[in-house]
Amino acid sequence: MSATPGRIAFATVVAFLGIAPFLPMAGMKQYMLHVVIQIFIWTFIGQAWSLMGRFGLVSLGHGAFLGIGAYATTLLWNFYGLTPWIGSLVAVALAVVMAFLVAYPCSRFGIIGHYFALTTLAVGEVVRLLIIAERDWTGGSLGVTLKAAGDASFIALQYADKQVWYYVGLVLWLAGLWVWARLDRSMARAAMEAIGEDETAAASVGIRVTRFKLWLTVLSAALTALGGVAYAQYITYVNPETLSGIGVSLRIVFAVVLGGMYSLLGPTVGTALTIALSEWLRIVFGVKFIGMAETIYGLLLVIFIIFLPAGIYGSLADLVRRRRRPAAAPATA
Amino acid sequence: MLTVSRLTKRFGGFTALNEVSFEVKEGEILGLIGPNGSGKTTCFNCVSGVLAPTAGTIRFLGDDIAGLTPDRICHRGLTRTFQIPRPFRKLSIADNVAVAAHYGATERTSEAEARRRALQVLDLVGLPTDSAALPTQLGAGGLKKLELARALATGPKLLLADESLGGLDPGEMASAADMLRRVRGELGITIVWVEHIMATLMRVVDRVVVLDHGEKIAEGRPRDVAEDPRVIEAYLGEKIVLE
Amino acid sequence: MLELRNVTAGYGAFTALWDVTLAVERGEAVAVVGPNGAGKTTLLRVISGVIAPRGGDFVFEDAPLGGRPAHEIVAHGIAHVPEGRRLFPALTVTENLKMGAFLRSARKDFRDSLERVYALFPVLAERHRQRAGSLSGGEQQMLAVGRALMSRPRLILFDEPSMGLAPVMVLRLFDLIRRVREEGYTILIVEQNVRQVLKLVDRAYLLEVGRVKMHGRAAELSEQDFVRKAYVGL
Amino acid sequence: GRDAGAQGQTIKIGVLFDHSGPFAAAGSLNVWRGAKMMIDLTNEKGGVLGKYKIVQVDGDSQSKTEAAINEAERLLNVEKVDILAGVYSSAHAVPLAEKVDKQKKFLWITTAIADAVFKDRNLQYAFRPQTNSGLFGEASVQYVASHSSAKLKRAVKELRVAIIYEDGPYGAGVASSNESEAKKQGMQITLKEGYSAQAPDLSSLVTKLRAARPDVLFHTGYNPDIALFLRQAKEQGLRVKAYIGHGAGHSQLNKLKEAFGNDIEAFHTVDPPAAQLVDAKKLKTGLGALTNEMVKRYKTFEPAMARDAIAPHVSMGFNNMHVLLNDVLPRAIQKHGGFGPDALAKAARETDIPEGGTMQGYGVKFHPPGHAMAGQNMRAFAAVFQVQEGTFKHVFPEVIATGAPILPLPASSPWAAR
Amino acid sequence: MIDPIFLLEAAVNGIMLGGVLALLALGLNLIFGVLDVVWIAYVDLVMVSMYAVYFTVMVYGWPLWLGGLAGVALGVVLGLLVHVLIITPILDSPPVNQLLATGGLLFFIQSFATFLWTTDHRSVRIALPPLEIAGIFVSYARLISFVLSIAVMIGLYLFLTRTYIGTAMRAVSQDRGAMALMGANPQRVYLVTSAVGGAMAGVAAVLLSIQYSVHPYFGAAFGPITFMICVLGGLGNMVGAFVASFIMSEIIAIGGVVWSTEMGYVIAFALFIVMMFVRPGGIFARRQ
Ligand SMILES: Nc1ncnc2c1ncn2[C@@H]1O[C@H](COP(=O)(O)OP(=O)(O)OP(=O)(O)O)[C@@H](O)[C@H]1O
Ligand SMILES: Nc1ncnc2c1ncn2[C@@H]1O[C@H](COP(=O)(O)OP(=O)(O)OP(=O)(O)O)[C@@H](O)[C@H]1O
Ligand SMILES: [Mg+2]
Ligand SMILES: [Mg+2]
Repeated sequence: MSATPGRIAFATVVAFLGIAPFLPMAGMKQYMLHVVIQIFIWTFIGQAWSLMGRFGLVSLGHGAFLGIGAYATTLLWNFYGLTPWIGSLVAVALAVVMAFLVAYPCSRFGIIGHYFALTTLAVGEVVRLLIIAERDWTGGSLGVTLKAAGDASFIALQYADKQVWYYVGLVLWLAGLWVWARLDRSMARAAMEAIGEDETAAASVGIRVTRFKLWLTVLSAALTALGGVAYAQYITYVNPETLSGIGVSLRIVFAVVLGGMYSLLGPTVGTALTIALSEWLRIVFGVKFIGMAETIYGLLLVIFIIFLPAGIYGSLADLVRRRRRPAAAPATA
Repeated sequence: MLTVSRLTKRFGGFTALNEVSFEVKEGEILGLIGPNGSGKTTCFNCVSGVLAPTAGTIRFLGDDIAGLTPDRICHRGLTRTFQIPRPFRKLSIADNVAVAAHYGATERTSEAEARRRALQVLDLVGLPTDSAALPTQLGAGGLKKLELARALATGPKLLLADESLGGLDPGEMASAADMLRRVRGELGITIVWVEHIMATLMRVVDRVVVLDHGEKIAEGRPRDVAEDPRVIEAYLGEKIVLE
Repeated sequence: MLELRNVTAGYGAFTALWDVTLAVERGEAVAVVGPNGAGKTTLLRVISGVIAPRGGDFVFEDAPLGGRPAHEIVAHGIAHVPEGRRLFPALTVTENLKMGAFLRSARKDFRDSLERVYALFPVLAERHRQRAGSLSGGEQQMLAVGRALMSRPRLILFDEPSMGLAPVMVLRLFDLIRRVREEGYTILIVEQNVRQVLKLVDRAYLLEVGRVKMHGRAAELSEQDFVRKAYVGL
Repeated sequence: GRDAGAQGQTIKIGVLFDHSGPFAAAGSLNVWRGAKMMIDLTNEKGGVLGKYKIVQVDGDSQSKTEAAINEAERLLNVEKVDILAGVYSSAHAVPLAEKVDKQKKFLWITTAIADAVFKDRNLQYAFRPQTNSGLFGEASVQYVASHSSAKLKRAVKELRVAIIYEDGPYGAGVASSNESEAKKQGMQITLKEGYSAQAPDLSSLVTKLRAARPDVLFHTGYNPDIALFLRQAKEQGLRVKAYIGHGAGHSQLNKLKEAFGNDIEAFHTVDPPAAQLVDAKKLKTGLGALTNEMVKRYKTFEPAMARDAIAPHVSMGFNNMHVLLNDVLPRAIQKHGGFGPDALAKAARETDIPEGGTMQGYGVKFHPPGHAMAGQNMRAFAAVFQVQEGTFKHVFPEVIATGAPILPLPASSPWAAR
Repeated sequence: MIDPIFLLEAAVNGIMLGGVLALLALGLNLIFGVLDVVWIAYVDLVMVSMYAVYFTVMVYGWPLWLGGLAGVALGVVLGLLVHVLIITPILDSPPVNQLLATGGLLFFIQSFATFLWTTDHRSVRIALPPLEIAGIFVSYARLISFVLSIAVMIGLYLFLTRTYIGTAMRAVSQDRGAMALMGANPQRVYLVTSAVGGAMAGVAAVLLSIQYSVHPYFGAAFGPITFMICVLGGLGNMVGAFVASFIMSEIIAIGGVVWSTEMGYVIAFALFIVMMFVRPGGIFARRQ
């Protein structure tokens, strides 16, 4: 019982935790910090997404929850001076209501697979369009800036110092890992897998399909909204394009699938890789070959997905597993 | 225990079940037979909540359960197997059963308890208890057993078994029939059983209900039904001899 | 006509067939029987090309077909009625039958073949516009058999065709297979209904845990005490 | 790169524009070219004050806000640029200005015009020599008003106008100033409507416009949407007396010509004046030569383009960079001891260039801290351009006018009301 | 409040827009239906074909019909390439992977187009006169694409229901293995499907070229709405997609006149969501 992928993952996390708190102090560059913070926050969001995604509930509309989270706290703070600590509760509550509105009919009427993906995609678009249409409040596609509250304010949850955000991000990331692992080890996982495969059969052995799907969607939406709050507080600016709609939804899904949505560290690896890759490519190519950076980015995404179908982390983990136990590969009949 | 009265199910213009009524008594094994397409599976689908009936009432232990969702009905103690097995392919065989034991029971059991129960049931139906094996490795017979195991793991009071022996070899069939008898005898589970293999079915069941074209055409003790000319013409094709 | 010599096959690391040698002569009907998991389905899959054999020779009408893909093997005149029917659930009954006649050589006789199938299974004619997925289990089985006949094969592989059929239909099915046979088709059939099938076929093979345990003339085989007890006994 | 000896002798400027994505073709690239030409020119002359060489570090915002923010972070914190300059899109400028200001870094906005960038934010380190969107909307309405009764044969109070705009900050900003100015003038606004720049179909907007029967149509948009709109308007029979665009897509003359040929005769756009169209005699001496230099250098990018057809965006990049390199920077170094953010900000606040003092004609003086628009150039103005015989002419305001306005749309125009 | 003639005009325009959308939806839906893979980058393939039309006609001076043929041919080639290079290796992967592989392709095509052709907008300039009937203006270009899309759709319908290969395309989507047992090479069926889907993209490109300018981000404008039409009509359901195109376009057109362009879309998308709940399998699905 030595090196199972689970153990390796656990060891990696522990090792990282050992050094993580000290990283910023070692004089990490501001820009590096900025990138790492983004990785933390987007990983958290990716983890939230993968809670659903891994059971076949592929949502392409998580931008909606993200946007609701970010906009709710921002607007409450700007218009009513309500602290984000309470605002985020409101945001989560709103996201939960929204998730309920989407998930209830979806699970009740058996909207699954591609239909679910595209329905949620439409939901994301509707939220984005509504944010734009309600421009008196939301600033339309211009977005809104958080009303400034000085360089560091606990009440307003605004800190100009990136080190603070580094720790916030770290905590979020750990929380995401914890939720993921909790779910993974429970019988609920088996129930969700069953639902993902065959809802009728699952219901027939007593699994409460509707309730499970609702619960999971709500959990995922709530966490996503929290991620949205964190991102908005960090960037201090929200706009519909970055926080809602198809673009951001796809970006979340991409990162997770790339890392591997069936494994604990998949979302982390995927998010870190996509963010680092796009930053790196942009810097390498700069304005010399316009479009080349994104071209290579797209190409790499395609190649990764073709050759590492279980995601980068997932495929590595599989490899380790296979080495240890050369089991029968499932044949396709 | 189960009273089905005037159950009707239409698909578009086609009537699959037409005012079918029958009763299942506690502790019996009731055979439900009929030609292909006569509505047996549809009847199971309506009773187990997979399909909503067009009309009619279904009373189970005194309550009307028509139109409830399958999970609710399962929690009340009524489970079914599927004619064409529908295993959860990504879950191991043991997990397939354990998940049913955990979520299907009338009273929620702990996860550890559910796993223990799953092993017992697997043992009962004669599947390997090796926890890691996947259902893809099972042949037709194994899948049928898994169906049965999953249904039994929910701890039902009434089991609807849809062609649980189809595809088993004669040896297996004999032991499976035996097992059904034990399920009734030792676990006290009432069974409604759909099967086309008369030689086996007729020896095990207490009573038989015969459907044809969505209507009940006969009901009674196996021996009597086997001699009913309508049943012979519509279903059996030849006179069968029950020893 | 069909000859398998020392064929070995399996799934991943698992070997389901060991050194199987088997022959079917033109115009013959041959049964393969054996307990669950013996490898009967695997054997048929190898012949129809769904899985490639790991070793051994496989010759059909003098053409070595071992390892050829399924669609080529069909073109050589082997049709397979697979276990679990494998219909196209969203297509209508007629369309399923049409797909059975997909081969270029079968298309020109489509009308004719269709009529023959409808004559054999009048229910299918009645339901010819219904989606295959909503047919009853037995109706689906008929459709699967009908579909295989549409390609006008010379050798038909049946994998437990009677599974799920009402007794009256089983009688008709065996009757039908007998008629199919009399029309000159060669038949290789896997069945659990050993008693019935041994009456139908000329010869039979008994497969157990992936190996041919016994083979011989059907009548002789059903006399064997051992077979009798295990498979015909009921 | 820098060599060791010249450490203190180089000034690093981060130049942030959209090189890819939809904004690139809508003007961003042209501004970048202008800015680059000015930096090269300065370096060829030995640098700022003859000894401080400029090192230009480019960033690509990819027409995406988050990319703009990330690039800004990188330029400021990794490349450690002394000055961040550029920013095409108002959507990017709004969050950037705030963030950069918080970090106490110097930001020089050459292009993005939305009022919202500065309005009520009291920024200390961000400056914009460029006009703001409020002025755009006002200029065009004033232009129409001044010719209403004489040329359009309608009293100003009876003039029916419609305002349509892409719903981003740019379009929305211009449109709202269109609206308030038109109200002030007493015009009848028959329709005001935004649309998404990515809308695949604008025919219902055209239908609505036809129902509203405006005499004058004010339009603010990028490029694909303008082309789509004009095409559908033509096919669906929308006819007006005057059509006035506002910058961005409407200023990319060659793109419009490619799609519509000579049909675009007598179209208008509003933008800061294009240097090459301004009468050099009305400006401070020497600026005319600078303009010629710009036109000459632009030939390397677009060899075939006529002088007068060059988009005003080139001037924005060239001229505003000129102000930075030749006014603000020298003063910061000489008077405030270097080019740190504080020295630069102080120097910028002291900038006082009178009208006629820049190649584009406007003067430069920034609103002081505490003002609602602190950091905005109070002396900037917008010019109305018209397409005449295939090139741009300034037609408003009078001081820089180089042609007489053609109003109403000539009968040859497919959009002309008869 | 608004003159009914304008509402009528909006309705007519809606129908015309529907023609354009139907054309896009048909090809995408065909691939959807057969391969069970969502080609997120479908509209971007259309964009590439539009460039082909632009370059052949405007730069090399070919006549429009020849440039059009080139566009369709390129569509076919692209369809085949996408299938062979991207889809074939991941046919057995989970749907989300397939979705994202083509999503990556979308990034790739957009950026590579930027790299090759910059972000300039390019239009094929052809002068079609306005068409006025009883005070209602109709666009010629749209009329043409409307008529053509109906013709193409009828052709496609006949192809899918009457021919062997057409039926096989529908069958293979349900059970690939079984189709092999029928003597059809599933790979070949897939290739034919991708080629036909690509050809549809090519036809759409030609008809779009005479109405829109092309640029690397062209796909963003038509992508989402095209997907929604496919789902609304029922994935793989050709007639459904066709009707759904017109429903969506009518809402956008009339909603755009009565409220605003933006609200037209909001209503269309909202209706889409509601319809998903009322008829999850698309408007023509049989409720089970
Ligand atoms: N969803 C459906 N839509 C339309 N018709 C259906 C549907 N489900 C079943 N049917 C039809 O209803 C009839 C009864 O089907 P059912 O599956 O209940 O038969 P069965 O008695 O179980 O037959 P078998 O013994 O062959 O399994 C059949 O004719 C079948 O075609
Ligand atoms: N796809 C597969 N992957 C792995 N193992 C398989 C697969 N299919 C079958 N097997 C294994 O191969 C062996 C032979 O299976 P096969 O299906 O050929 O048996 P069979 O004789 O047809 O049984 P049955 O009577 O149950 O249909 C079994 O042990 C089974 O577990
Ligand atoms: Mg049945
Ligand atoms: Mg088998």
